[in-house]
Amino acid sequence: MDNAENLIALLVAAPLLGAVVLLLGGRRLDRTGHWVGTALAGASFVVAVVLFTEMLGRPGDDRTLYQHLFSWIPVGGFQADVAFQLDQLSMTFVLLITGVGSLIHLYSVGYMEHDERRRRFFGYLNLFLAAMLLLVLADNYLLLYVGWEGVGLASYLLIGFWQHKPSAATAAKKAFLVNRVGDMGLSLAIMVMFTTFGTFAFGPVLDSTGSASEGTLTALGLLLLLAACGKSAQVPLQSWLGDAMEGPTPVSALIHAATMVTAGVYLITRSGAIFDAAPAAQLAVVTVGAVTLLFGAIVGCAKDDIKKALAGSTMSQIGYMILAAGLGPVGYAFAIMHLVTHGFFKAGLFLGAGSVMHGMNDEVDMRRYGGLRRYMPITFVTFGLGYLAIIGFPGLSGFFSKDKIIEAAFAKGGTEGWILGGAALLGAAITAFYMTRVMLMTFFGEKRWQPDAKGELPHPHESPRTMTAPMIVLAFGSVFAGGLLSWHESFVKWLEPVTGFDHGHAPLGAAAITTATVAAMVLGVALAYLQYGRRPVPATPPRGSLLTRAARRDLLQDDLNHVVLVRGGEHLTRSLVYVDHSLVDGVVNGTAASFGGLSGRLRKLQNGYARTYAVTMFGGAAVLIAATLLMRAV
Amino acid sequence: MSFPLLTAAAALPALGAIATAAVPAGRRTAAKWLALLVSLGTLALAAVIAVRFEPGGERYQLTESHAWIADFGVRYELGVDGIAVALIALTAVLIPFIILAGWNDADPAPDAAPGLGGAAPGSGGTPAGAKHYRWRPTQGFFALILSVEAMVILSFEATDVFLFYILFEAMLIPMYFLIGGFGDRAHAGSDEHAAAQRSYAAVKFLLYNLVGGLIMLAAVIGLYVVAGNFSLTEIAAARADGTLEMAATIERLLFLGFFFAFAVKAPLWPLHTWLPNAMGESTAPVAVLITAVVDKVGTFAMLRFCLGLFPEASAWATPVILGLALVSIVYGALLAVGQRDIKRLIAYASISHFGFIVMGIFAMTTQGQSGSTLYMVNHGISTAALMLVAGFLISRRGSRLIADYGGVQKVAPVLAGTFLIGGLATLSLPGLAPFVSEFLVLVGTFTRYPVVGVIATLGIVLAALYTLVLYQRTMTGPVKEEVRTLPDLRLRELVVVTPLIALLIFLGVYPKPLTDIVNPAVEHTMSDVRQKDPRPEVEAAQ
Amino acid sequence: MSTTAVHSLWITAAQPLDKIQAPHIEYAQLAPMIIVFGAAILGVLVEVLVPRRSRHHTQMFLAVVALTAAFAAVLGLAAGGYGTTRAGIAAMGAIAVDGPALFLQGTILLAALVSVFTFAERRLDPSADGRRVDSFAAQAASVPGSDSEKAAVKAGFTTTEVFPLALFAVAGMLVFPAANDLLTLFIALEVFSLPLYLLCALARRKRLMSQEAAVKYFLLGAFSSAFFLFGIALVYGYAGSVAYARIADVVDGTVQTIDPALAATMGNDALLLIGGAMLLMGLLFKVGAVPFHMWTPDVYQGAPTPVTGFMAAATKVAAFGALLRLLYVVLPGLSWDWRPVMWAIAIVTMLGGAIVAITQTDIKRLLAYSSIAHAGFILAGVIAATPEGISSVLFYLLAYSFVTIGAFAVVTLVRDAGGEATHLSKWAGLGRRSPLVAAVFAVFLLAFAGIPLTSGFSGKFAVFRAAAEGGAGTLVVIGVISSAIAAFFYIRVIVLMFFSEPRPEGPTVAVPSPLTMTTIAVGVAVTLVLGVAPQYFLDLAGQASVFVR
Amino acid sequence: MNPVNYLYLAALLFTIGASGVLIRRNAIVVFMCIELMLNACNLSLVAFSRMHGNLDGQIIAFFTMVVAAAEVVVGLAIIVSLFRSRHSASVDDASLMKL
Repeated sequence: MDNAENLIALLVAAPLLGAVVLLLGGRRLDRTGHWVGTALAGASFVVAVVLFTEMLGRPGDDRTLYQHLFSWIPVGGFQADVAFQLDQLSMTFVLLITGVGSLIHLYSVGYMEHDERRRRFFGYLNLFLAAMLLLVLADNYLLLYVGWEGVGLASYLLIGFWQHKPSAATAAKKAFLVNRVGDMGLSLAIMVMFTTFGTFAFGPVLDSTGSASEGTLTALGLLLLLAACGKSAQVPLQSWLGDAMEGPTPVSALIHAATMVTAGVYLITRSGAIFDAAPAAQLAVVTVGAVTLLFGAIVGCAKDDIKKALAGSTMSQIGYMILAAGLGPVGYAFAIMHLVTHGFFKAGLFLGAGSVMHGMNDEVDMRRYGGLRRYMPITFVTFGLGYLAIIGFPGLSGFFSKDKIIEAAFAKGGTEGWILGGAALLGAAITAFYMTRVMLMTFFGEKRWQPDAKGELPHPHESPRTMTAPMIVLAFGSVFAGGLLSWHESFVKWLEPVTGFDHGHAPLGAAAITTATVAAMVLGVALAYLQYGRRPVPATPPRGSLLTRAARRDLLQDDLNHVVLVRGGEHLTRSLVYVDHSLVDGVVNGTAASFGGLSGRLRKLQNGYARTYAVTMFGGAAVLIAATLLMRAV
Repeated sequence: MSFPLLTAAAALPALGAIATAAVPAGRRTAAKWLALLVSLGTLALAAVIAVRFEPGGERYQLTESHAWIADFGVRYELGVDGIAVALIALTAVLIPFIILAGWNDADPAPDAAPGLGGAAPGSGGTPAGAKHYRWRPTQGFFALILSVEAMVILSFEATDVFLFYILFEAMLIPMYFLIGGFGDRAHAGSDEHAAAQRSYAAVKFLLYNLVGGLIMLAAVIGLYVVAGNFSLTEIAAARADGTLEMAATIERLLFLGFFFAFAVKAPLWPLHTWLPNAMGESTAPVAVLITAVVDKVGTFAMLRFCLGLFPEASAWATPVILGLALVSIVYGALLAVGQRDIKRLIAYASISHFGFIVMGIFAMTTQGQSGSTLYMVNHGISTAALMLVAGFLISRRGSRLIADYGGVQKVAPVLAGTFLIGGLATLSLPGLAPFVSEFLVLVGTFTRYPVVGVIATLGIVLAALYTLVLYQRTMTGPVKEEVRTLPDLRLRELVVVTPLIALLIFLGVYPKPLTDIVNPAVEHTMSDVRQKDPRPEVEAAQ
Repeated sequence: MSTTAVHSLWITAAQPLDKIQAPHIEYAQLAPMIIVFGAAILGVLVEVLVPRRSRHHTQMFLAVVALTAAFAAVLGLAAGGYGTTRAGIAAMGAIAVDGPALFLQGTILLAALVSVFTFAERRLDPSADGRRVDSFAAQAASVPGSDSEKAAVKAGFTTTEVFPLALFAVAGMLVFPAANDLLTLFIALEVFSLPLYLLCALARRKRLMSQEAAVKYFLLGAFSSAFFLFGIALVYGYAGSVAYARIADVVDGTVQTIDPALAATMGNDALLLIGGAMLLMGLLFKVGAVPFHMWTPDVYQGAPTPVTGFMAAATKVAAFGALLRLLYVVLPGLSWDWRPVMWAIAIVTMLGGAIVAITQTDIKRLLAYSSIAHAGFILAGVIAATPEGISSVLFYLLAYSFVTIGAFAVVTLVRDAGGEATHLSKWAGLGRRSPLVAAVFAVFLLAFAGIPLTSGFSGKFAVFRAAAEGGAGTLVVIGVISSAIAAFFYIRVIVLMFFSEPRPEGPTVAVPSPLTMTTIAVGVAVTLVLGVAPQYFLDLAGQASVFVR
Repeated sequence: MNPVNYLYLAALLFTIGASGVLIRRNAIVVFMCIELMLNACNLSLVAFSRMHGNLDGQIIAFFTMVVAAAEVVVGLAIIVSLFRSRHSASVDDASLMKL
């Protein structure tokens, strides 16, 4: 196939079409809408596969495809085009997005069966796919920005899908706002690029980093990092992810686990050339990554809401990726690799969680689960495999990717290397702990089911096939993807032309690190088993240590925001409203009033007595004469 | 001497206004249709103008020039550049929707209907009472709208300073009657209170703009004393080739005189306080007319007259003006967050947006100025969409207070959807038209004044804040009792909103037609002010 | 009649009769004034000879014919080039026939013509005992509320004397701006003042106020004319002559033969300066400039509204004409002395009028104060001391007088039980009751406010431009500010008319006869024409902007 | 005798008249004061006429007298009518219109 590049637009067009049709289609599509959406998502996956095969058929350094659609905003030196660039990196994402995306569409068909607004839900899902694909396919930062905000919009719509719940509406708003802060970084980055290079297309910018000053590049890097933090829920902009779980579970799986939140990793990897030339920025990146992977893990340990616990783990896993991406060429490939494997097992886990909730009348509190393995075996198995994968059980996907990242972290060398590596190891242990906790509280132990709002006990049952099928597929992914990708370093080689790669050498050998990782994992599992496996889980959460309570509140980050931003903002706006009314407006009204007063006083002179008038005239005449004489005098 | 297209584009609505006003009292519907047809005809003429205009050609095209008041050195001179064409098109596009949206706003209602909009209780509020007065509110309403359209279009076309000034002032009068005479029927408190509020708003509007205009008059006279005529082209040319020398102080004073008037109109902080009152008290269509059409004359005039006539002074004043623009951006946005009244919120949002426009104009870069021009157009469309939908909502519930709403989305999904799109346009979401212009303005400013650009970028976060808060409080959450029965958008209302949204999306995805028209004009302006875009620091490897 | 002429008579009276040479009078060039004077005297005869029933119509007819004829005469003279090329001095140096004179006489005659229509309006007041009545007292001599008044009303008396009185006033006003020596100026002043005093006293309703207005106007007017006369005396003492040209020469020091007495007085500038100041004062009083304005509101309010309109328009025109001639022909040599003073007066007049008007509650007083403010604007043009200044003032006067007459004509229409409802609160909601009248009045108010496309704007622009070119930029800025202030109260009235609820017991709008309709229509037409296409009239004023010396 | 003294006298008379106008309440008296001022003018005119040796001043004086007479006619008419309707000739009573 010689002109495959023309297919690229199709990738975006298919789901976009779906979104338009479904959102404008009206009620007549209510019956078939979800299938339309799923079909179009699938179609775009098929296209992706075609392009993938096409790409494999080419030599490693000539695999990038370009497609220029039209000139978007041409103003003077500012030339923004709608043009696509499909290289190995984008290809990886495209496959992940469309693949997992299609699966989750399929899953949602079952999950949203009883929701009268299912058509709109699929419309939003398609919109999200389109935006996400635009994000990874764009050949310049401005178009990427469009996709960037597009996914933000989609996630806003989907988190707030159940708008009648105030909590959902608030969560959606919060997500969008926090993301906007990040977006500010991205748009500023684009401005800096334009001022520095006169362009913001990937090629020219990334190729000419050499000639720009390091200060500029550092600034660029930090701005891009800010953007990444917003989208990927990294400290300090992580607060929205937990609340985002208000959305339907498939949303949490697709957007807030598998794809959207990884956009930050994509951005940093894509802009590798900039970070490589700006060590300070890189340091910032790894710091953020390390902090977040611990932060998320700790939060994950404290949550009783199964989805929130998983959300915490998402944060932490993306922390790993950011960390890796921050390590430079050593880490890019592994960041992406972990991203892919994580896409599989985390999506699987979420779908599992959704399936559990489906069976438990939408109960999310794990303390009210327990002993479910007998009632929903498929869910149990697939969820279990995902669990093993995420804690990095040797041989499963997570093991390969995470192990490599920890190794790379140590390879950073010096104290930094030790700190980062240590953090990563610790993170692995905690991950094992909280995931085991989730596993035990949900599927083992005795039943702690509570009657729901309507007062009836849940009757856990296995979910319909449309839901289990995707879970099974994803489970396969979580088991084998890692091994497949690291087979003869195939994935690294695949990405190398884009991201570059070099073998860092860790202070202690790879074998040692692997052992350490496994040890950490075992330790975490063991602790969790002692805590939750051996003794019964209380249905009401114990008070817990200070750390626990803090962790339950997302380590007080929201409280901080509330005090500083929300309260402060309210005060500011209220005082400004006052200022506007009484000061800015007051001045003008005051002037008018003063004229009125003056007028009132002056008209008193007009007292109706002819003689007063005569006096005034006489005085006027006197002044007139005096003035005239004075004029002559001076 | 070909067909006077520009004159026709202004004359048609003017005659239409007279004809509409002449429609007998009983035939309200006829008047409405007449007005609508006239506005559509104007739209057609505007389309012809846009087609006949060659982007690459002369700076001012389709020019007309006739002697008028020789004694004042005034000629009837018309001509359009790309910027004018864009704004004329905007005006011609919006007016039909405004008329359609205001279709029933000016009917004398039996119930409490403030101002000229109808007779109020106590003074024979019944239709009979309305008949007893010979006043014909409906005819007047649409006639006034058309007359405003005529003056606005002509002021975009005028290349004679005096002619422009006359229109700039004269258009206040119909606007004044529209604001003060046809108030929003949804108001808190008694009719008397509402009437007082309304006439306060109207008077405030008129006085602010009149004072601005009179100060401009002094400057206009001064300009005549200095230049001896009023022809924009001649003066600009004379300034360019140095045959017309202006002492720095004189030029600055004149510039300030002009700028003050435009800043009031725009409106720029701290001259903005008339806008929230005017938009809050008037009906939604009139509010749109104010902020989307009439105020654009101010920013347009900054671009054409301030920069064209007083380049040095413009450069001299730039720092201060940028400062004011920044304040407007942040201040307007923050105040929008603090509002309880939907329409006032949108008004403050507009103030913030006008800050962006002014900033782009005085950033003195192609991106900034093209961005500003696009911004004028896009802001017009997006505000129209948002404000008109808000108006539909308000007319249903009879309240402007945000707190009186909740869960509308569940009752009237289409209304909520259109409202959301309008809001997303206001927060300039990529893919919708305003994003293009806002980003251009930001980039254009950043390349020359990085700090200003950075601060202004805060505006996009704040915009998201007030828009989403508004949407959340009104549309989402549990359904309020009073809201439960609200009907969804009717056909007429859909006809109004849908094309606007379509435009927003189209211009967001493919703004090239607009930029192609605007860019050459901006190049001219840049050469007027003798400015060049700053070069990139490093030559990017292609 | 010039003093020199009389002088020659005086000298030659003793001589044998064959030596008398009769003074040479150019009747053709004096035609306008002669016509009006003649008509006025005829009017007096009509009062004596014509039976009461037909007097009203006869008088009206006479007045209209006379004014039209006089206007035709003015046109004829203008067409004959007496305004430009053939301008000259007539009647042995007593009268100047030149551009400004003709232009102003034309304006005065037109204004008088339309005001005479309002004088003759008989449909507004409810008819007394089946007889239509106008707005003038049935019998001015009878005590208000007395039986004799009732009887007079019953008998259907009407004060038809107003027409000859008005004609006398008009005649005086025609002479005033054309007067070419101080004596003629003084006589003209009195000739048009005295009838106006009387006219003020003749209101049918609110007679006490009317009489009070008359008294105030009379006393203050006489007071000011005394100053004026003393000014004349002093100037005469300084220059030894009252002829403009002669005085001007003396002031400039370009006089050929200087006898010792003249040399002595010429040495004493105080005479000239004090005299000049007093002359100015007399004229500024008629113009209604601060601080000589205080009669204006009371008189405007008390006088019968048609008279008010006539006064406000015609008097201003005549007085400004005289002021221009005085400053440009007689005292140009003193411009360094009078310009600063006039600056100050213009400023206080503009601001004072505008500010005090803000808080007025009576429409007629409001208009009075606005007329004060406008006097200030016109003074700004006077100060310019350039041909543009003259032409701008001429144009402004033309524009202003018609707006004024129209506005006061509208005021006569809004009536309640007590006659005209002049209190602003009664105008509330007028726009709802009778949109047309309100709209027309709004047009006049906008013209007063100087909104573009009305004559007010053209005039204001012309004047301010002239001032700016004359180097009075500051004055322009102040003028702009004060017109912003002024705008406020015009807008207030519009708000009241259109945006406030009509009172149930509000006034009704009487449907006038074609007479008043014509007046108002002419007013609106002139307002709009001068606003939209003023070029022709600007040219006219421009050609007419040269004083003959 | 030096004619200038007549001028001083005239000025004095004028001032007296003026102050009378400002001080006295009775309209008639006020009016008489005005007449006094006019006559002061006449005196000065005649004096100047004498100084300059031409007769213009004297002639103006005649005219002034006529004008004064006319003013008397009009003025008395007005004042009397006012008096009849108010039974008072005080100028201060006539202050219906103010402010």
